Parts: sequence; structure tokens; C-alpha cells
Amino acid sequence: MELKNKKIPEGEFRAIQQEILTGWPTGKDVNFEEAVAYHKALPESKIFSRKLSAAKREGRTLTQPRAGVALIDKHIELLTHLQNEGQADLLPTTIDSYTRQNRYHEADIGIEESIKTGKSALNGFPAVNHGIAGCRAIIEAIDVPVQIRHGTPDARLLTEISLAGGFTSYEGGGISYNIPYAKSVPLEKTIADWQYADRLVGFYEEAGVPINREPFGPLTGTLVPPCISHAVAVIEALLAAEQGVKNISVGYGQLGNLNQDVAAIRSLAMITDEYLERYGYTDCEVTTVFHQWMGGFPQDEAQAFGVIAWGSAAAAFSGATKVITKSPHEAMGIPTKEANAQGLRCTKQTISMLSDQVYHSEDVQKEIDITLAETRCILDKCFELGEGDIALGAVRAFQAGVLDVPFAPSRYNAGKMLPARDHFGAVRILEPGAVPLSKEILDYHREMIDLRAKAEKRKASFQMVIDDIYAISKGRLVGRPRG
Amino acid sequence: MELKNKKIPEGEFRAIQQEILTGWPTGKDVNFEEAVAYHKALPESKIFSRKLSAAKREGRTLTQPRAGVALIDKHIELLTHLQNEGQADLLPTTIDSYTRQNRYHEADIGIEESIKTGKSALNGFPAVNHGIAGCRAIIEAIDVPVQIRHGTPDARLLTEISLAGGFTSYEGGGISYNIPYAKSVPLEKTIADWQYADRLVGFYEEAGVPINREPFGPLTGTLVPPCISHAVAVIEALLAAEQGVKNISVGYGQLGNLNQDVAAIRSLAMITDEYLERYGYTDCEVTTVFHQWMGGFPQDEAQAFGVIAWGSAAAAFSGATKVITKSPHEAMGIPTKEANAQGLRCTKQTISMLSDQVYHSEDVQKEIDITLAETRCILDKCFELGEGDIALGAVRAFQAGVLDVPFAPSRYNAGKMLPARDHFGAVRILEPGAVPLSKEILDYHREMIDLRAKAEKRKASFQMVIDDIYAISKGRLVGRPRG
Amino acid sequence: MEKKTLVMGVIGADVHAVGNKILYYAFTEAGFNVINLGVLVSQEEFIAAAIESDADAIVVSSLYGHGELDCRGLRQKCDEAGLEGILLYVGGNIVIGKQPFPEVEKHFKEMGFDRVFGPGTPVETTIACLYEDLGVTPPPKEDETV
Amino acid sequence: MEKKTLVMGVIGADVHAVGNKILYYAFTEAGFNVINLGVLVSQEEFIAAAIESDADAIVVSSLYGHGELDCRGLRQKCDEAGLEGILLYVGGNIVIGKQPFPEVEKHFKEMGFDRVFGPGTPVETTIACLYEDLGVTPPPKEDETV
Ligand code: B12
Ligand code: B12
Repeated sequence: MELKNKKIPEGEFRAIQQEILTGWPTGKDVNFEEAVAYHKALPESKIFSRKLSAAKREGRTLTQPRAGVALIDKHIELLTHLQNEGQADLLPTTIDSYTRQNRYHEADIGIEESIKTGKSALNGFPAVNHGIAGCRAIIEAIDVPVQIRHGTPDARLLTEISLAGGFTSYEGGGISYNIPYAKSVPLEKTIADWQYADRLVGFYEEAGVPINREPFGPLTGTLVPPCISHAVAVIEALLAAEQGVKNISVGYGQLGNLNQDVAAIRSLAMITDEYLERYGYTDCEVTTVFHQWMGGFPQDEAQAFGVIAWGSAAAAFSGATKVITKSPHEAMGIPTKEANAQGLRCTKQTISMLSDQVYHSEDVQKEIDITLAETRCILDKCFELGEGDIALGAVRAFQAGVLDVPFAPSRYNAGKMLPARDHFGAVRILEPGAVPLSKEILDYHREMIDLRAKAEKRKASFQMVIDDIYAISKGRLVGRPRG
Repeated sequence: MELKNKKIPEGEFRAIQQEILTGWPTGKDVNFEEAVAYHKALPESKIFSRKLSAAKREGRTLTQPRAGVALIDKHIELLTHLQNEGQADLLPTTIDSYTRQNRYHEADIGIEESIKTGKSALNGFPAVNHGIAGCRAIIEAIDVPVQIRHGTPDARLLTEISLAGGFTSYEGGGISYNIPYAKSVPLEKTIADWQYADRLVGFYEEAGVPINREPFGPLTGTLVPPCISHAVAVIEALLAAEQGVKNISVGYGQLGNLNQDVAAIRSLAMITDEYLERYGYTDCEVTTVFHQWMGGFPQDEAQAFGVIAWGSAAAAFSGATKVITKSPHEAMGIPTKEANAQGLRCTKQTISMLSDQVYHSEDVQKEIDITLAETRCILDKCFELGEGDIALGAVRAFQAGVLDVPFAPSRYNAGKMLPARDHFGAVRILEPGAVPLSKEILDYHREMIDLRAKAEKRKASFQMVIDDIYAISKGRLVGRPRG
Repeated sequence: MEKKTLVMGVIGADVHAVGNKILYYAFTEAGFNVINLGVLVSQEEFIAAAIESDADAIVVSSLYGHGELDCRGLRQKCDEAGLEGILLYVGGNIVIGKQPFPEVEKHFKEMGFDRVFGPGTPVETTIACLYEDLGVTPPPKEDETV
Repeated sequence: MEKKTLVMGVIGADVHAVGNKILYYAFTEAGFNVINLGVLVSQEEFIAAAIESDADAIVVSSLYGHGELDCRGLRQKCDEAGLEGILLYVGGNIVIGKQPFPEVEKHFKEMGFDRVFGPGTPVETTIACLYEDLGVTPPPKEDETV
């Protein structure tokens, strides 16, 4: 079967579905009509797309944490705390890493271990093992919309169970949940599997049930230049829209330079709309997601609060529809519910103080123009490689290194492109590998990095990249040599 | 004796000095020549002016907390902690409130009580009671420059003891330590008393000992429009310079709107230089101080961290030479040393992440222009009222309400001017009282506030001002009506 | 209905004026007859003003941390001055540092205060307590609250 | 001097690749012969690689929180496979959440690890330990450290 960006025919879909739903005992409880009825009975206030649309209209930035533990009652307790004490506008259910790798037996061991020891032995909520009833218990206990967040290359069973379970938003994508989250799963496979997930969302939409879909923006969270994550976001938006997805949130992980961050969110919204429209998907609503710094955090909690607040400020100025928050425990381990709520409150305070302010700067416009130009270079090359088909194009682009994500674990990622911060802390491209940016653009990147290299009296090199990776955890943005 | 902005003649100074030094037993230990020798033996690294000048040259923003407890050893322990765990670049010795009111007997009771209970019964360090040896114990134990910070209308004895005690920087001024810190002390008196303090600093400077002087910028810390605090800062700089002060740090308390805050620090440096030069004080070095939000704080520590970090960001973008930090305990009480160090670390993380970034915006330029124009309106009127003498002019300006500080306790302050936030959170003037701004400027202020009033569907009123006072402590910048 | 009279001020060497001005505004709006002594008020000034105005309550603010030292003996001095049983409130940041409130409350109650309020007490709470303790029927409805 | 051989990787279902790539770079620069298995490495893969390369040490990373579940029994499996006494390190964010490190260390030592490292251990520390435990004389001087 050849990969194509084409809506999966119903028959083909049903055949796969039959197989998927028998992958684990809980799959047999899925009943589409019953699930549609369940969704239709949900109050407006629990529907993700609705809350996002309203925030977009009103120009507000909503807050959402990451959170998930092994057991249902503990998970509800956690989310309730984040809702009440953290004032979260939106909530997640983060899935554990065994489930993400479809290792449901190991997840079962983790559940048992958690019951035995009284503390979560899993780094997330094993939704497949808990099944539809387990999911609905969450939806019913929580007052705000809840989303599934994970990192699952083959999420077909999880998607079936989560959506039937009443979740109204679903993160992931065939590229963004492969390249940073897998080592040896071919892209053809994950894109096809995510076409399945998107098609399922499409069926819900066709049945009148709004489901928000969110490609995972930050990828490896490690110095990913905006043009790379933008290109992936646009491709996943196109792939989703083709399968009938109507409500898409595209995301971006903070890099730390305010002009670049604000420009990134503004250009991300523009370019996603631009390509959706150009390829005929005119009835999708696009919102944006700003992730607070996704790389290594400082261990000290007071310093971590500085990073969190700065991410909140950038999110507010960027006008992102929602911000994904970090906690002061980030560098140490999964946060307690208290620490998680602290991250949320610090974020809300900062965002609220900035919500009436407008950030105008010529530098932002310049950064927007550059990011748009770069992203178009990459996307147009992807279409070219795919002979007009973006699914095929994406696979070939990764093969060719045209799409190249820094520090990704996947063997299907070239890993030839090297990013580094420039003199002002913006992330630029030091070695392009095969990323097809115009000479003019690349010259600009080199020039900006050279400014820095000169100031630091050293050559731009891999050592500089490593220094940049550690910089924020050591209290700086640019990894300047010490002494 | 008539108040005049004229260097105090040596004879007159000595006469007052004799009296002052007998005000409390510790005064008799002051010996100017010995003190000069002591200062000259201090290492460069402990000299405030030097560190400020270097930071100004290198474009860095230094961090400094507030801190002071009753007993010498505990105070040293506190400062050592802030130096080592808080990475403070500069340290303070905050004086207790009895000393500020020259109530040394009550300070003695506080010292005894502190020894008895093992916890500080005073809200600061009673430097007069501890005397010169007590001060020098601090200077010797601490590696970074230390400043006296207080709020003392008549600080003549404290100044003598602190400077002889080896402190290399000294906060205060005849207006800024009266209007917000006293109820019924005439301005003539505090200005004259602070001319004494400045003259003493002048003597040290003439003897080759650099002492930094800092007028207290934030005044009441409560919605003070920049033009008011700028005018006071410039007047105190002029008064200090006349007495021989050479190194002056002018300050400003954060208001929360980024453009206004950045513009405030940049315009403050400009206008201070402008007036010093215009009146012939051409050999003063001027640096700037940014105070993190000086009004009511949120009680929640995570939210407080948001306020602290946002203040740090504005400080960094403004290019202030130093930032005075707050702690997550601010709303509750004097911070523990741990909480104080947390405020410092959060600040340092944020400032460092921003130190390579530059904030360019036309909005900032516009705000600079307006602030400069406003401040000139006020200052020129002060000179006019003083018939060319700014000491006299300042007194008459307060009498006339030309200088008017919102929410000040002093009966010598008119309290007719009412500030309020505009639609974007900048602090504007709602009722000018007798503050002599041009019609054009006042129209602009009204227009900006009216924009907000319209959005809130209410009239601009005292209620709006009250809402603004509470806003940040309730998690917002602009005090919009609830519901 | 006759207006009840409050004497209010910020005790000791304390100059925190903002809360004081807002409380004055709010108490007046709430229908009390208010004698506001402002900041830097000694125990003696509170007592003299209460006697002179025949006050029903003394509302003491202390923000700066010396509350414990400044408030000691106020109840005794009131008694001696013939103000036995006068309602005594204290509020603000009445001790140094972040301390567990129940202990602080207990301590100040032992010092003779009828009610003790922690940092950031909303004005509405204070007014509600005054209505209750002074037996005042709250006004029917307000369209604006502070 | 003969190069010592390390087998390294990120255990279990863990995909955190950044630290792994940097450690690989640093170990190589530090003069080791390094077999890097990358992320998503099972116990069996570690052991097979160690046997095949005749390794002196196995350096296990776990970042994502499941370290406890994933590392159980590794020492026993090594013994069974004939790798008795092979040096076993584990580091990263090896448990879920912020836990007191001494307890974590004790627990993993009982599981058979020779050294246990907490979050954010500097690369220099790890390398110094390897030199010590493997009896390698550190190179005289580096002009660049990682
Ligand atoms: C970037 C990142 C990601 C990226 C990873 C991209 C990629 N493929 O590499 C993405 C976004 C994909 C991701 C995903 C997830 N992550 Co993550 N992630 C991080 C983060 C922010 C930084 C990690 C990093 O790259 N640091 C920089 C490198 C250089 O440092 P390092 O990894 O710590 O490695 C150094 C040291 O630890 C040490 N070291 C490492 N191994 C060893 C071994 C030995 C023997 C020694 C001596 C030293 C040593 O040396 C290394 C080099 O200096 C950390 C938090 C943090 N540290 O700030 C969380 C963190 C590791 N992630 C976490 C979690 C839970 C997840 C997820 C489950 C999602 C979730 N719930 O949020 C998934 C798991 C996916 C999976 N199956 O593994 C948790 C782990 C929690 C715990 N242990 O309690 C952390 C701690 C965040 C948190 N507080 O919740 N993550
Ligand atoms: C603004 C401010 C100042 C301004 C005051 C300007 C002025 N003249 O008014 C300046 C900068 C001059 C200043 C100076 C000092 N301050 Co000050 N200041 C503040 C700050 C930031 C806000 C106070 C404020 O105006 N809040 C807004 C008003 C509306 O709220 P409020 O004052 O809390 O009052 C409300 C309630 O408390 C309540 N309330 C008040 N009284 C009463 C009484 C009763 C009976 C009831 C029921 C309720 C009640 O109702 C009021 C209205 O809503 C507070 C910290 C905070 N709260 O965030 C510190 C704070 C009060 N200051 C403090 C200190 C220590 C000082 C100084 C000693 C300097 C120093 N070491 O830093 C000097 C003292 C000067 C002196 N002699 O008094 C400490 C007190 C510490 C403690 N108790 O442990 C605080 C808590 C800061 C801190 N954490 O260190 N300060």
C-alpha cells in the first residue's frame, strides 16, 4: 500500500479498525455510535475546541500543564488539584511511556506496582489498560476540557479508546510522534498510522462531535529552529485536514529570545493558514500553542521559576492561544501536584499582568519575515520531493535531510543540521546539512552566529552547540565560554 | 537660616557635626581621618561605585536584595547567605524603623528582645546602636560592596556612623526619605539634614574615598507616575552634586507596563545627566536603579515569583545598572534568608537569559519622549518657584502641589494628584491636581485612561484607582471590574 | 440610625499609608464615623482620640513588623484611661516574617485584642466584623464594593 | 595505553537522546572506546553488546522515570551471561519525581549498580569516576571541557 495524502477509504479504515480493536482486551468496548452520543451529552464547558475558539476570539492565552499518574483515582485527584489550586484553563492526561510503545503488559505491571507501593510507578496514565470506563471517569470528574498528551508512534488503539472515552482533544502526529519519540519506526508507518487517528477524528467531526487535534510542536525540545518545527506543524496540519480534522492547534517550543519567540507564534499561525488555504482546506480553525522552555531546566526551583515566568511572558506577548506550563521540579523529576500547580499559578500571574500589553517591535517583523521565508523554502521542497503529495514528500524530505531535527533519536532523521544561538540568543543554523534554505538566508544565519563567535573569541563549533544545550540549566541563554 | 542649594560652609558643618555626634553614645567614636584611612585600605571589590561603574560600562544589570536584622552576627550570617546562595552582586544593610525615626532607645529594647527570644524583633539593622565597630564587622565579613538602605528623615548621625563604619554606598534624600517616610517633618528640615549627609559624602570624596549616593526612587511604591519620581530624583541629584557627591544612582519603581518601565529607566538616565550638566555638575557619574514592583504583592509564592521575574525582565531590557529584588515572602513579612536568596536567584536567572537581548520599539521611544517632556514641565516649574534655587523650589513645589506623590503619609504633600492605569497598564494621571503638565500631555493621559474606562463600561474614578492598587496582588496588572 | 465611631491609625514608627487611606475611605463608605489618625500613631494618641470622640472601637494597623513591640500594653492603658471594654482590632503584617497565623492570633488576643487579622485581609471582611461586633445592621445592598 | 571499552545506552522505553549523544561525544573525547546503543535499549541488548565488545563497563541512562522497573535484574542477567563483576553505572533522572537522593542511591546499589548518579551530574564527574574505577590515568590536560 502506497503512502498518499488522501482520505482513507471507509472500507480500508474498517478493516484496520477491526484488527486494532482486538490488540488489547479493552478495545472491544469501543462503540462509535454510543461514543458519539456520549460526546453530544457533554456540556459545552468540557469541549476543548470551544474553549480554544473563544480564547482565540478574545485574544486570551489559556494555561495547560502536563500531568498523569498510573491509577484512575489518583489521576483524578491530581487533575482536580491542578484545576482548583492551579487554576488551569485546560487539562491533560499524559500517557505513560510503556503505553506509548504499545507495551501494555509492562503498563499492567506498573499499575500493580503502583497499587502495591502507593506511589505511581508509571510516568503517565495508561489509558489503554484502564479502558473507556477509566477515561470517562476522568471526563466526568473534571470541569474543564481534557486532552490526551503522549508521544506514541502507533497510537491507533489509544486514539480509539481515548475518543470513545470522551476526551475532546488529542495530541500527536506522524512526524512529531516519531522522530523525537522512536528509534527505528519508519516514517511511512507512523504517517499512515496517524492518518488512521486523524480519520477517526474526522468521523467524529462528521458525526457532529468536535475534536481538537494538536501536532506536537517542540519535537526534541532542543534548539529546534522555528522553520523546522513550523514545517513539520504545517505538514501534519495538512495531513490531518485531509482526513477530516477541523480544529487544529499548531505548536512551538520556546527558544528564549523574545523577538524570535513572538515571531514564531505569529508566523506559525500565518503559515498554517496559508498552506491549509492553498491546498483547499478552508474550513479548519487554527489556534496556536506555546510550550515553555522544553530543554534542560535549572535544578534550583527559584531559577526554574525564572524560566517559567519568562516563558509565560513570551507566550503572552506572542498571543498564543494556550501555553503549556512547566513546574519548578522540571529538572528533577515528574512534579508533585503542588509543584505542578505552582508552575501554573506563576504562569497565570505573569500572563495576566501582560495580557493588556502589546509587544510591537520592528525586530519581530523582521523575524517573522525570515521565518516565513525559511519555512516556505522547506515546505516547497517537500512538495517537490513528493511530486505534489505531502505525505510522500515528508518521508522523502527526511530521507534527504531536507527536514532534519536536531538531537532526534530516530534513525530516519539525518542529524546533519546543527543549530546554535546567535549573539542575541536567537537559534540559528550553523550547519544546514541538506535543509534547503536560500543562500541569502544561510548567509544571514552564519553572519549572526559569527558575530557571537567573534565576541567569544572562538570558532563556531560543536562545542558551542553543547554549551548552548546546557546554558539555560546553568542560568544563561547563550552558552558563552566560562571565565 | 534660609534653605539654599549651596554647599554648606565648613564652619557651619562642623558646628552641626559636634552636636550630632553627641546624639547617642556611639557618635563619639567617629574620627574622619581614621575613617578615610580605613576606606582606603578596602579592596576594590568592596567599593560600591567601582562595581557600578564597571557594570555600566559593560552594560550589565547587578542584583541587590533588601535585608537587615537586629544583631550583628545574625546580620552577617544573613548577608553571607545572600552573597553565597543568592549570588547577590551588591548587598544592603537595611536599617530598622526605630532608628529611622531616631528612636535609639526603642532600638535598644528591640536588640535586647532579639537576644532574649533568639529571633529578630527589629525589621532592620540598628546601625547607630551597634556603632562603628559593628558596621566594620559587616564590611570585613562580606566580599561584595554593601550599602546602607533606610528611610530616615534625619539621618545625620546614621550617616556619620555608617560612613565611618566603612559602608561605600548610602541611600536616601531630603524628599524621598521624607514624603513617603514621615508624617509631619517639614521639607525644609529634611532637605537641610540631607544636605548635611551629602556634604559629609562630599568630604569623603574630597579625601579620595568614593561613596555612592542613591536617592530613593520608588517613593510610596504605589502608582507613582514616572515624571514625579524622575523629578524628585533629579532634584536630589542636583542637591547632592552641589555638596560634592560624585557618584549618583537614580532609581525608579517598576510599574508593570514594559514600554513604560523600559522608557522610564532610559529617560531617567538622560534627564539626570541633562540637568546635572545644565547646572554645571559635569563630573558626576550617574547610574540607574530598577526596583522590582514596590506595591502590594500576591500572597502566593508561585505568583510572587511571576511578579519578581517580570520585574527582572523589565530591569534587564531597561538596561538599569542594578535591580533591587523582592522575595516570594513579600506580601507576608520580612523574608527568611532562604526566601530572600530565592528572589535573588530567580532574578539572576531571568536577567541572565535576557542579558544578550535588545529591546527596540517605537513605543518605548514615544514613552521616553513623553516622560522627558513631563519631567521638564515639573522641574522647570520647580526652578521657577524657587527663583532659580532648586532647594527652595522643591519646598515650594510641594506646598503648591506641583510635586505631588500619590498616597504619601506626609502632611506636606498635597495628595491631590490621582494616578490610574490606562488600557495597556501604563500609569497615567487621572487628576493632575496642581502638577503642571501641558494641556497636550494631560489630554493624552485622559485619552488613554478613557480608552480603558470605555472598555470597562465605567467612569474613571477613585474606585478605579483602588482597584489598580489591589490588582497585582490579585493576579492582574489593570484593576478591571470583576465578573 | 446613629453612626458608630471608629478611631483608626497605623501604630508606632510605621509609615505604611496606603492601606490606611483605603480603609478610611471604605469605613466611611460603610457608614461609620471615622477618626483617622494616619500613620506614626502612639498608643497615647489612639487613647486620647478615642476618649475625645467617645469611640466605639479602635482599629490598629501595623504593617512594618514591630507590631508586637508597639501593641504591648495598649489594652491596659485603655482600661486605665477609662476605656474599659472598648472594641480593639489589630491587622496588617503585625509580626516580622511569615509566621503561622493561629499562633500570632493567639498571642495578640492574649495581649487584649478582640480580633486579629492576618496579611491582606479584604476590606469586606473587616467591615463585616465591625457590623457584627458593634451590632450594626449592614446596609441593604451596595452596587460597588472595594 | 590500551583503550577501555564502554557500552552505553538509554534503557527501557526511554527516548531521551540528548544526554546520550553528549555523553557519547564526551566519553570518546576522553579516550574511551564507546559502543553507543542509543535510546530504547533492552537489558538483553546491553548484555549482548558488552559480550561482543568485551566491554569494561556498562553505562546505563534512564531519564524518563521508569528506571526502577527497567533496571531490575540487570546485574543478575549480567552474571548469568558471564559478565560477572562488570562495572555497572546508572544515571539520569532514574526515579519518578523529586526524591531524596541517598535513598535512591541505596536502592540502586542494592540492585547491583556500582555507582549511581543523580539528575544533572556533570560529564566531568562521570568521566573522573570511570578513570578511577577502570584504573585509567587521566590525560594530562584538556584545553576544552564539555
Ligand atoms: C528534552 C526533554 C524531553 C524531550 C526529549 C527529546 C529526545 N528524544 O531526546 C521530549 C519532549 C521528547 C521528552 C519526552 C518525555 N519526557 Co522528557 N524531558 C526533557 C528535559 C526537559 C531535558 C532532557 C535533556 O535533554 N537534558 C539535557 C541533557 C544534556 O541532560 P540529561 O538528559 O539530563 O543528561 C545528562 C545527565 O543526566 C547525565 N546522565 C545521563 N545519563 C547518565 C548516566 C550516567 C551513568 C551518568 C553518570 C550520568 C548520566 O549526563 C547527561 C549529559 O550531561 C527533561 C527535564 C530536564 N532535565 O530539564 C525532561 C524529563 C527527563 N522528561 C520527563 C518525562 C516524564 C517525559 C515524558 C514521559 C513526557 C512527560 N510526561 O512529560 C516523555 C517520555 C518519552 C520517552 N518515552 O522517553 C521527565 C522524567 C521524570 C522523572 N524521571 O521523574 C523529566 C525529568 C521532566 C519532568 N520533570 O517531568 N522529554
Ligand atoms: C508599599 C510598601 C512600602 C512603602 C510604603 C509607602 C507608604 N508610606 O505607604 C515604602 C517603600 C515606603 C515601605 C517602607 C517600608 N516597608 Co514596606 N511594604 C510595602 C508593601 C509592598 C505594600 C504595602 C501596601 O501599600 N499594600 C497595599 C495596601 C492596600 O494593603 P495593606 O497595606 O496590606 O493594608 C490592607 C490590609 O493589610 C488590611 N489592613 C491593614 N491594617 C488593618 C487593620 C485591621 C484591623 C484590619 C482588619 C485590616 C487591616 O486592610 C488594608 C486595606 O486592604 C508591603 C508588602 C506587601 N503587602 O506586598 C511592604 C511591607 C509592609 N513593608 C515592610 C517593611 C519591612 C518596610 C520597611 C521597614 C523597609 C524594609 N525593610 O524593606 C519600611 C518601613 C518604613 C516604616 N517606618 O514603616 C514589610 C513588613 C515586614 C513584616 N511585617 O514582617 C512588608 C510586608 C514587606 C516585606 N515582606 O518585607 N513599604
